[in-house]
Amino acid sequence: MPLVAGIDCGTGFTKAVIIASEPHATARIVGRGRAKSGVDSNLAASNALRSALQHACIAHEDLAYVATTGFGRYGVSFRDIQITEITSAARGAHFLCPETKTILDIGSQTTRAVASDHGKVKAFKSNDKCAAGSGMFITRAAKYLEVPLEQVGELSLHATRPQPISSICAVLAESEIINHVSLGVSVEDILRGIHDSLAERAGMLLKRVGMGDSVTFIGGVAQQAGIVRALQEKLKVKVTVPDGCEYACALGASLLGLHRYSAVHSVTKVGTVA
Amino acid sequence: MRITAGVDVGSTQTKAVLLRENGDMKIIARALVDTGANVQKAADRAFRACCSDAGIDPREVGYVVGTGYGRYNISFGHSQMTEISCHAKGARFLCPGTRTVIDMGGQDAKAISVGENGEVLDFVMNDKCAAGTGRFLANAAEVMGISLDEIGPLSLQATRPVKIATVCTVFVESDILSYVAQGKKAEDILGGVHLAIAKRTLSLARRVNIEAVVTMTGGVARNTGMVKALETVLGSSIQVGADAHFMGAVGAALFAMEKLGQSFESTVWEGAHAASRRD
Amino acid sequence: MDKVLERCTDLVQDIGFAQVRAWKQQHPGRAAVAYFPVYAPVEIIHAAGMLPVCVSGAGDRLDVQYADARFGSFICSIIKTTTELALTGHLDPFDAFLFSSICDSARNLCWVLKRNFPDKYHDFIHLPQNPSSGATAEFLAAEYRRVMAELGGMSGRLIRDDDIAESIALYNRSRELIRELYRVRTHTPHRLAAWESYVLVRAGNFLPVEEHIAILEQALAWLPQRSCKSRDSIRIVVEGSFCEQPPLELIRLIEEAGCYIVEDDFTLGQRWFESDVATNGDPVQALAEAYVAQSVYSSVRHDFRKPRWDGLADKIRDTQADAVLFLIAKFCEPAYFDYVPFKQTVEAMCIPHLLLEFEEKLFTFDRVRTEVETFVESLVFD
Amino acid sequence: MEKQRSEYRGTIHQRQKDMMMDWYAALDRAAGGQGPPTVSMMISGNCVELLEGFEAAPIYPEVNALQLAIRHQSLEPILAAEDIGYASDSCAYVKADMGCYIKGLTPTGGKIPTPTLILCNFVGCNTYLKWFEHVAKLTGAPLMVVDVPFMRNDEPSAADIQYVVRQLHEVVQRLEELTGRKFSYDRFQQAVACSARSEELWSQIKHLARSKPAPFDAYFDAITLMGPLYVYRARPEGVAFFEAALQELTAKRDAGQGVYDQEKFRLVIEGPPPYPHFRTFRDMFAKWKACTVASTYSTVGGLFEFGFRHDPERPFESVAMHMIAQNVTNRNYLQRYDQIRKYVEDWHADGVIIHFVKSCRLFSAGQGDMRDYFTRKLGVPTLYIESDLEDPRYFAEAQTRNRIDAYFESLEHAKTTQAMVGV
Repeated sequence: MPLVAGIDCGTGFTKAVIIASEPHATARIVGRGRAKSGVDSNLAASNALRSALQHACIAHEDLAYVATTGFGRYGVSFRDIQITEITSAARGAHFLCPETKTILDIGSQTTRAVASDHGKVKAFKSNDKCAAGSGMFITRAAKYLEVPLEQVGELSLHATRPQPISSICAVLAESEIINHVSLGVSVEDILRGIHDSLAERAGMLLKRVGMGDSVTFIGGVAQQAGIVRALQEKLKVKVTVPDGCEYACALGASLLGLHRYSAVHSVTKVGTVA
Repeated sequence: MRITAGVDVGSTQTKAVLLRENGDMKIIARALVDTGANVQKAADRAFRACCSDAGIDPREVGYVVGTGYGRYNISFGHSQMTEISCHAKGARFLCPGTRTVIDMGGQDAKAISVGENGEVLDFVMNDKCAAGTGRFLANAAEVMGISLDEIGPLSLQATRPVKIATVCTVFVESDILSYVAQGKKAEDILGGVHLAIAKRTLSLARRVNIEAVVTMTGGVARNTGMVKALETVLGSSIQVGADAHFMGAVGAALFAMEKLGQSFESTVWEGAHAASRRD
Repeated sequence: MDKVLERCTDLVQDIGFAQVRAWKQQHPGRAAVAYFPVYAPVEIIHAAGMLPVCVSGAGDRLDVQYADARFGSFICSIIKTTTELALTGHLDPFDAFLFSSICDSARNLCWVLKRNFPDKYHDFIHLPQNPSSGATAEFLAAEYRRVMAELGGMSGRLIRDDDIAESIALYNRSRELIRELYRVRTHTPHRLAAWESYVLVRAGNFLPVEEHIAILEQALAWLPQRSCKSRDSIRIVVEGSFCEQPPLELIRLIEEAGCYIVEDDFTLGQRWFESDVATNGDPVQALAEAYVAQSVYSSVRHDFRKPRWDGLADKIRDTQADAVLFLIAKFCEPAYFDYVPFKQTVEAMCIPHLLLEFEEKLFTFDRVRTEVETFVESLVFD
Repeated sequence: MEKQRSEYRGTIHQRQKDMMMDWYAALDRAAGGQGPPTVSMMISGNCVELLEGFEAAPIYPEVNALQLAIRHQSLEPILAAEDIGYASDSCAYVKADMGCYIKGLTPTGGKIPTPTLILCNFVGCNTYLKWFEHVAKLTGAPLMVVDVPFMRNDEPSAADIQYVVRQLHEVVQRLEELTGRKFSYDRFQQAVACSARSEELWSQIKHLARSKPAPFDAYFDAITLMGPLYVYRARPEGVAFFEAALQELTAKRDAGQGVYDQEKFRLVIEGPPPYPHFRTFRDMFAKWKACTVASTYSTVGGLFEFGFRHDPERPFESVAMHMIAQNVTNRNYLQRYDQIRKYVEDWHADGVIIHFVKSCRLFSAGQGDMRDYFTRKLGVPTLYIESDLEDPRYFAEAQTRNRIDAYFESLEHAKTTQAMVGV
């Protein structure tokens, strides 16, 4: 029964997931942990992994294989393999909701759309032009509007007349917001406008990769109710936010790690993961 | 004796000054508040702060000119001017002899070529994207986890500044993080960041004639590292007035003084004399 | 051979054009002619006793300080860095500049430089966009003769048809060798890395053709005995880098990430003709005929008799590529537009593809690396 | 309010609307199989005279695109085009047009027929080639290009003219095959004669703007007069229209009526307008009573104010001449500098506005150098602003207004101080 760890070294946080696979059964998550990322990916990775190991009540030596993903994936010395966060996200999202065909991942700077088939990446697109379509956009606006980030999603749900934001630049969008504010537009309507424009940009990426009728939404911004509704209304699709979605990449990495591990040491064929 | 006010409602901060004309011209009060979500309120707060600071009744202020992006939202303002005109006016007044103004604000970078009488001869501003503006620095500081006031001095200690390709205020994060991951020193990264903006700003400024004296205005002028970087790339010295941050408001107050009916020549010739004294 | 590769790399990276300055010292009174990508009739320049040099930007080796004031936002990097080269004196060794009708930005650049450097010779060759007409070859021949007269006027000696015929023979040879080099890469990509063949070929943009021929012959002789083991990589065709060139580092990175670049359109102008230009008959007419009838497909040449996307389809089949990487310079409008029909074509062929936009200036490659690795993973993981 | 005052509303305004609607109606009939054969062409350097030889009607994709934009309907088709892979930074005219095909939209609601022939008159704009190639791929309509040599020198060479004339004859032959109609040289010659007359009148109208105050705005108002120039100049209706226009505007000029009750500034504007925000943009100038006296954009369809006319004695040669040398897009950049300089001098302008549109690199690539030339070499106050002619997303209202206000503040300040110092 091999234990495999997946570690997602993101720019903000580092997350670790440990899975166990029994023969002829789905791999199951036995531990999760996270730690603040810093200059030293190695340190952050071992911190995250430690808390995951504690959560799973096992020792590092028990791990058969370690797969890393995310921005700092090359910085982890004790890894067996590194995989990009896009490949991991697809695999992880598929595990969390097996019917997933399209994945949307909105991070602080990067927004990614991934078309997947049984957890395999078929096509993907990132916002390579400008960061206006990223989470940073919301953070800035929230700061300017003096609204705590965690309330943004809720507030925008109460919008009555959403105000469109058209600027291509995350920073210049603020001067549009200033315009709205000075015209006396309510904070709710502005926030909803921001969510709408974000949804539109995400929609463009999703259409590039070919959007199915449902989208699995992961990443930090997915926590905001407002953008979820905006996506549903703008794109006319069902948007699912799996719980524990912030661990999706780490999970995917662990599953792919397990896959490689079983391929290398041809142990008894594992369950649905293979 | 006449008293006027200039209120500069910027994207992040609102600045106000009171100007008194009594034989000479004197700034008798300054105030600085965060603009925040309510522009009218911010302008009002800044203005009242000035008055109480100077110990005068707001009604004694004969004329108020608003400037900056929120200028049309100043309920008590008598008229508006763009910050371009105001920065030119203010710089020429506070730093006599100024021929070129470089202003780095929150989301606008501008270069202004100023005439003998503080009039705008020519000006350029950053294009549709906020690349290379003051916000770029704020963001870099945030990513590095260093306070905005520290990054300037720190950048001065750079020995081998890194190369920053993007000037996108948001994407610069991934560049910085890559360098952090490569184990580059904070000062070298910041040095690179400051150089990148200096180059961007000057390539903008070169669209107008950059003639000495070059005066830097706006909030970023307080960042010694930025001034140094600009001087290095420009290859000549840049002067930073005491009230660089308030330059827009000062200019507005000066226009207010003119509007108040004080004869135009005096300021004109004052400027001219000041200039001739300098040269 | 490492020395040769090193020299070629230096040539490609040298924005000081030391090689050109040296050539002019060795050949007093003779002119160096800079031409802008993609294609230029180098035979004519060579026959005029001049050194043709392809100037295509400054890559990541020059900060744009003055050019931004001439060309605003949404203009590709090669236009700006080329302008910067000129405004900072790097192009002083050149006596003449040739441009052609490849895109609107490049064309306007011709006249912007002309205004800023009135004492240099600037010319614009109208390469025809209507190969279907009976009048085209004749027009192009006339256009070439016009340029010949101008260059002849510069050098003070008119260009004889025999000179042109000789130059054609030389360039036929170099084009044949380049075709051979690409054959090696297509069939045994592990023998020759993409970046190696890139510098070997692009060096010809700076060297006299005779020297370049020698280098290519040396390389081709060396390759068969080169020992290297093949990697487990996917075979890709790179499309879209015909004008502005991606950073050398990026070309390396793509192969490191698990690809073999078995075909590409880097410095396409050097492989412009699919077969030799005729050396009998009127050589100027022959050059013109070749442009009309023997050109490779390219996003800057419009031949409605055979669509470019068919050309790409053939290329994929001939090289048995697994995938296509559209490597497009930011703000390159010809590449942007062609991407759409190209995409439709490869999708119809069920060939996976990835679009990457690059700029000359890239110093951190994490974002790009992630995209390429994911693309490779999506093909190998299952 | 300034809005009303800024806008010119004479009888010709309504008349040109009606004419354009008639044209769209004809296209709609053609789509239903009842109308004339149609040939799609690009506006600049179009050879509409040749079509008259077949009694065929022109289709101008650019006109469709700008109609959409000015009606605030351009974003939807643009997004549709981007969904199938068009880059966010490529020409939005093309994207709007392709989007219309994908979504089955038209600016007027009426149908646009699949053209009998797609005739790509390649006059400098390389995007034209891609655009028409894509339309042909999408519609399956036959495609032909007239390759027009770019203006390398001040005058076209004999070889240039001969090359174009030969291609025009090839077009005639192709159209005879496609339409089954015989080309009527007489009608062609009459069309050329009509064009010459329309052009003469159009030129006189443009010269009216030299007087102070200018009786119409040579940018914002000229645009409403341009439609008939493209579609009708080679027909008697066109001639009649421009006669009426000249009469009406001359009367205004003689009565000393300007665009504003008091014209304060006279401008030359370079570059296409931001159609998606046309009204807003115009009001930014109206606020300062700034009137455009000349514009390069109004010479896209032909450069007539400096004397060129089609010539019924040499119809093919003069059509070729128009395509090569007498439209702004096929002329080189320095010729455009010169054109603007003439405007500033002979039309007595206070300054130049350079409007950079991201869609059109033909216009925009190098406008920084143009700015440098006018401010430093000629000392003309110049304002450089950026937006787009079709994509509503690239117009930053606050920034644009700020720059325009600052520009006029400086012009005003300069005037007053000059008055004070007595310069």
